Amino acid sequence: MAEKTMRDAINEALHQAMAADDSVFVIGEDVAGCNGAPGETGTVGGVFGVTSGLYQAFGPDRCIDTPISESAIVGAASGAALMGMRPVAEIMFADFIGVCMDQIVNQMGKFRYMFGGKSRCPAVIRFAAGGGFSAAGQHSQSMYQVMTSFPGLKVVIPSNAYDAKGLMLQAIQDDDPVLFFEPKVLYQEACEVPDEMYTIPFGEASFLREGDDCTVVAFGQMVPKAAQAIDALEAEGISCDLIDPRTSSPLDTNAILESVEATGRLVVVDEAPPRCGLTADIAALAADKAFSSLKGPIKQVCAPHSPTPFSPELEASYIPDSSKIIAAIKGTMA
Amino acid sequence: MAEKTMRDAINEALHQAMAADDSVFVIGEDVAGCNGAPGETGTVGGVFGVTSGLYQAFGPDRCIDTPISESAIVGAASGAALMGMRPVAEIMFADFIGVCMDQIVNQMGKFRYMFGGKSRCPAVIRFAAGGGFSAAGQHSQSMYQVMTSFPGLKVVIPSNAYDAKGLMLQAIQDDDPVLFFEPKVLYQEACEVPDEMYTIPFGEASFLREGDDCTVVAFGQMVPKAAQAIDALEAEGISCDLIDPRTSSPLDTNAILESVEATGRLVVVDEAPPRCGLTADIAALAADKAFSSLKGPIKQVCAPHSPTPFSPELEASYIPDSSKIIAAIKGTMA
Amino acid sequence: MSLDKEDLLRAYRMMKTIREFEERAHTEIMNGQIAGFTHLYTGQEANAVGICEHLSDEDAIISTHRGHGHCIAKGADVPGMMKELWGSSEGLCKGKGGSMHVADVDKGILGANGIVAGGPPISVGAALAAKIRKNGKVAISFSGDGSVNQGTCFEAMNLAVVLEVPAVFVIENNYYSEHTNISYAVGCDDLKARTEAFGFPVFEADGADFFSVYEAAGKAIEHARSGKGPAGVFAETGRFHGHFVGDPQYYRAEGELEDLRENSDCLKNFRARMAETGEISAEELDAVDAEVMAVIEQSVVDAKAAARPTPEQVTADVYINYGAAS
Amino acid sequence: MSLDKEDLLRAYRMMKTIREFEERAHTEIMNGQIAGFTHLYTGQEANAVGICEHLSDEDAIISTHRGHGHCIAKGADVPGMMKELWGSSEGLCKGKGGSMHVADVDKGILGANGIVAGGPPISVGAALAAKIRKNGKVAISFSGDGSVNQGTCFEAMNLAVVLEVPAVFVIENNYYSEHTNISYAVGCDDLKARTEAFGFPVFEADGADFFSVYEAAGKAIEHARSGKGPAGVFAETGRFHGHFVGDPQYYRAEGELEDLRENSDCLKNFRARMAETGEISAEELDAVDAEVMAVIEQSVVDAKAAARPTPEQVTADVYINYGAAS
Ligand SMILES: Cc1ncc(C[n+]2csc(CCOP(=O)(O)OP(=O)(O)O)c2C)c(N)n1
Ligand SMILES: Cc1ncc(C[n+]2csc(CCOP(=O)(O)OP(=O)(O)O)c2C)c(N)n1
Ligand SMILES: [Mg+2]
Ligand SMILES: [Mg+2]
Repeated sequence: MAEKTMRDAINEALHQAMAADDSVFVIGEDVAGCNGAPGETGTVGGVFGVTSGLYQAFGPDRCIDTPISESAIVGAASGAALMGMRPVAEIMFADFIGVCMDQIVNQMGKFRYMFGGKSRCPAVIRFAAGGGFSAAGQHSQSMYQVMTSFPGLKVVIPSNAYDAKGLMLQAIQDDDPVLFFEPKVLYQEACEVPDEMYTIPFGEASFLREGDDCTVVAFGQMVPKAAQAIDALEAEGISCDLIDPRTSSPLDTNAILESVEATGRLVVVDEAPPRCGLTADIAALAADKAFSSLKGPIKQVCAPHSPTPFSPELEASYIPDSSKIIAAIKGTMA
Repeated sequence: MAEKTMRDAINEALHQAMAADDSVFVIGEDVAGCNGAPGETGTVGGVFGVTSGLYQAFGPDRCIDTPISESAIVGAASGAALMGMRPVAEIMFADFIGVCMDQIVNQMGKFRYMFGGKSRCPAVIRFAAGGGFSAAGQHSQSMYQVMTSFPGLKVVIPSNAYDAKGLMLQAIQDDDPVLFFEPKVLYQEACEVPDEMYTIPFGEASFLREGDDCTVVAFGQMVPKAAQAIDALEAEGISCDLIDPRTSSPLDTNAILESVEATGRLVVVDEAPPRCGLTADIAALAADKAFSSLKGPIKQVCAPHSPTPFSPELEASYIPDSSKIIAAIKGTMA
Repeated sequence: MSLDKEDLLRAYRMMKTIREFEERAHTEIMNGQIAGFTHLYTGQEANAVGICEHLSDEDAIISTHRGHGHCIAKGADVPGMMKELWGSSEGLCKGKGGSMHVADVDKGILGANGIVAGGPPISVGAALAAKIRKNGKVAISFSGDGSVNQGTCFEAMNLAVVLEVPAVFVIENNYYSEHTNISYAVGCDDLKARTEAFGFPVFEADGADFFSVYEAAGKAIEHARSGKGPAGVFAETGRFHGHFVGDPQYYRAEGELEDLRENSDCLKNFRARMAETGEISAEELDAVDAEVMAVIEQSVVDAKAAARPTPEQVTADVYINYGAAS
Repeated sequence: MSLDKEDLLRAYRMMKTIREFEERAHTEIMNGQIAGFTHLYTGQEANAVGICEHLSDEDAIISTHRGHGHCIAKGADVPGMMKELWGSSEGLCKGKGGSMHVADVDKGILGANGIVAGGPPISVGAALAAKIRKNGKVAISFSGDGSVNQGTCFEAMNLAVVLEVPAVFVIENNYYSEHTNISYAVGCDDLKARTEAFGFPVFEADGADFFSVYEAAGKAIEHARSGKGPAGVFAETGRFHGHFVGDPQYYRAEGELEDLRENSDCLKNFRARMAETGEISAEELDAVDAEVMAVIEQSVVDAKAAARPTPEQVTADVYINYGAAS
């Protein structure tokens, strides 16, 4: 077992899944790269490098470049999936859901239901998500909270390389459409990742810290920040559960509720703005189902109700950091 | 003052706003109707009749038919608004946000912020929203909960003809982009509506019932159903506040919190599915800010996590009804 | 591509089945028996049948809001469709989809579609699957004269050319998108030329004439099947009803509907051709008519008697497997 | 449309300003001074300037991710732009937008745009405002050879024709969308013809030659201004840098960049033309160069010294007025 970055872990999952099953292919803008150009085709492997080497390993029929036409890309994936393929499409930035939402939400996500259960659409759509790159308002959104609200879609948000590989392999073998959101600031973060194939089931949260005083639920790039906050609080004698749901749909409600029942307190952390997001979703779950256990207010830590600013300083104060998480944990005890 | 349907009330608001301000125009598919056809142009007035008579009154430059190109329609509105016009665009069904989301969310909604506060985009986009017509998965979504999550947009959901007129006149004179969701099952519902122009400010909830035992917050077509539930409970000696926020962004958080502080209980009702919606949003607000007043679990009444089914029976059990609201109110007291 | 008598009888029966299905649906909607939004295909039958006669179950089609005709022509179970319109749990989609979402993936029917131009991107995917598997199958998307102005339709056409997939774009020009005429909504003068400018051949057809559509479709589908990339069919046609049931049709010229029913009826045209060539007698066609009427009548009887869905079915079939949680 | 010496000097100064702004931005990004994603316009300057020389502040433009050149050509404040790249609160957008969202609506600059083909629909709206007000103004959208494959771009072109608005669609073909060549991404053989098929005239230009772009733009803009509906400009051009700063440019042919800089440099071409016609002397142009260099240098000095935004500014300017609540 070796240390691998999240980028490499996902890349490895794609290589292995494509080698194992020839119905798997990748499609998207520059997932191969340099098509039609004088230079060598396949030398890009996606703008974040996640699909690198797939063109060389599997050829042009299974690593497919496209024009800038996100609706057509999603449709190409979902249509192929309806016919029995297992496509993995890349939509570069999650913000670009704006130009292909119908194909995701009203088509791919609803086929099975509208067709009376008589279809399967095992397509995976990958996105680089979230802030931290000074990429401003149109290249920094997390979007997974919005997609979570649409029945028929599964929504995955890995927070580390190990999970990313196992969740990607699960996504590809899953028979339902899966949206896979890769927090782009985590691409270079590394941890131990097994070389062999393994899957992580959807709807099973991971417990990253165990404690008595408060339950902290965090998503994506907020997971390491929450861990930092919790570790810092240890010195003050405060100990917390840290839960990374890993998939927001399905959501491991049992894990969350059991923890809240034990700690009596809840903080939910996400980098998206506050309205109708995952922090509210999980807070509301506990305010209903774990009400009698609650010892203090449920706190949400998230971005303010504004688009993502460009300026590095502004973005740094926009995206929640561990000090805000610490304040929230203390806030549940006030 | 006369009884008017919600459709007529909005139509009257449009007539009056266009007469008062020649920068106001409407644009959309068949908002006039019959363009290019042998029959008489302007004889449709929108598929729900909301723009009827505007072509006759204001001519082709101010009541503008378009091809089926929702992204271009929204762009046409937002671009004109940036240049100082006050367009009111119609996107027929709220579900069609899928094909024009980028123009709404990433363009119109973010101009001002990304441009450092140096622009104004006073565009209104109207949608027929929600279930109740057996229109199935792609013509029944409310979508306003999803749009509420995007900073930069204002989101309006009238629940009766009186509010609809005042809110539409406010939307048109508002300097920010406004999304106006008209619950389509309410178009034919009538109430007293003044003939003259009046506005209802955004972010001011309306109180429709006053009571001691529970706060009920409901949106759109759920408002009359919540009123029904509350009235039925009177016989059992249970009395409730009924709050219709009327706009979900901005949200009148004070009104909600004050009521919850008084009653100690909260039920939030919306017709959308449960995940990351307005019911969770408001429940989470109270679970933080009104925690110490809470006497029981916060209950959400909403559709299940599934697309809208076609069959009338299925849809009837999909969309919350007053019996579910009654059960929820009692659930806060259990 | 020559049609023997059996083929001709099948084609006629298909067109007649669509016609009677739609006319009966119209009646039953007016009677308040069928809920929701329904868009009837009456008058356009030759288009669906002329295309689908070239297809097998392994070829895919994806349809529009006006989907009954395409689905029937591609082999959807007619009684199952009628039950679906009735919202029965025995319907083709268990009452979940209704008119706008009739589908049967096993028959290569990827669904009617309530979103204008929702289908073309998906058809590119189905065609891509065929290309990757090199199985000689094709994928057809249907679009109207209004649908072609939606961005997704353009994207799909370009992507199909780029990927050289066996997709066939069928454009049925019935001159109206809802209440708006093509002369307004399509800015250029020549929609066929605008389509061809994307880089594939488009074959023209008279949508009131089964033989004309069949021939054009044959060329387009052969082009796609043989690995030459996408192709198009452009058919002029007319719908005999309003956009939806209940449409007052203010956009029509006086006498337009009468003229359409008189001079652009594919069933009449088919019968006239048979009378000319003598391939099938009027009596044989009458017999088909009678059989079709009986099938439709029985399907309505069955639909009325069919099981109604129960509340617990609301949340079924959202996912294949949503895990233990939630 | 004849250009006097003042015009020529202004055009040259504009192109040179864009060039030096971009080259300096490149340096400063490599130095780690500028955050975010930046796409440089170096090599394409004649396109922006050839178009914008026809425009006043009341005409609108909407740009792309590669927006610096268009914004400068349309009159954006250069020091303000440099401060914006630095993320200063004194920047043109108060540090909220950065490179991809440079804008100045008062100058008719409706913004660079991070979404490929986000602009064309909005330009139709700006043009519609001009049409309704009958004020003779036009609205320009810029697109690249990759952007034209996005559905929103097609929709905008068709809607502009339908509404007969004074919109001008400028397509800058620099042969690449990110790492993909136009010969792959545009399925048809002739992008100009595909564009014209939408129903408006498209004027061709050599994007390395200010005079060629100026002439083509003059025709297109005149067409739009005079109420004849939309028009297009199609310019072949080349970018001298990668797609973004840091792009390894594996897609290039050997010697391609050198060839571009040698043979397709609008500044060199302009100087050669002046040498030929004698309208402006080399010394005068040298003097412009020196002035421009000084302006850019000073703008960097100022940007480095400019105020940094403070946390409370994060939530400012989301709305004009969000009411008492929330
Ligand atoms: C994205 C979207 N926009 C608008 C509609 C509403 N709508 C349904 S059918 C239709 C007209 C379609 O016209 P055309 O493509 O010519 O097909 P036809 O109805 O003539 O068969 C419209 C506007 C829709 N369903 N989806
Ligand atoms: C909707 C969307 N898809 C993809 C991208 C990523 N992207 C940014 S620029 C670009 C290439 C644009 O190519 P072209 O239009 O030729 O402009 P150029 O970069 O050559 O100026 C891509 C794919 C984006 N910003 N927006
Ligand atoms: Mg039509
Ligand atoms: Mg380019």
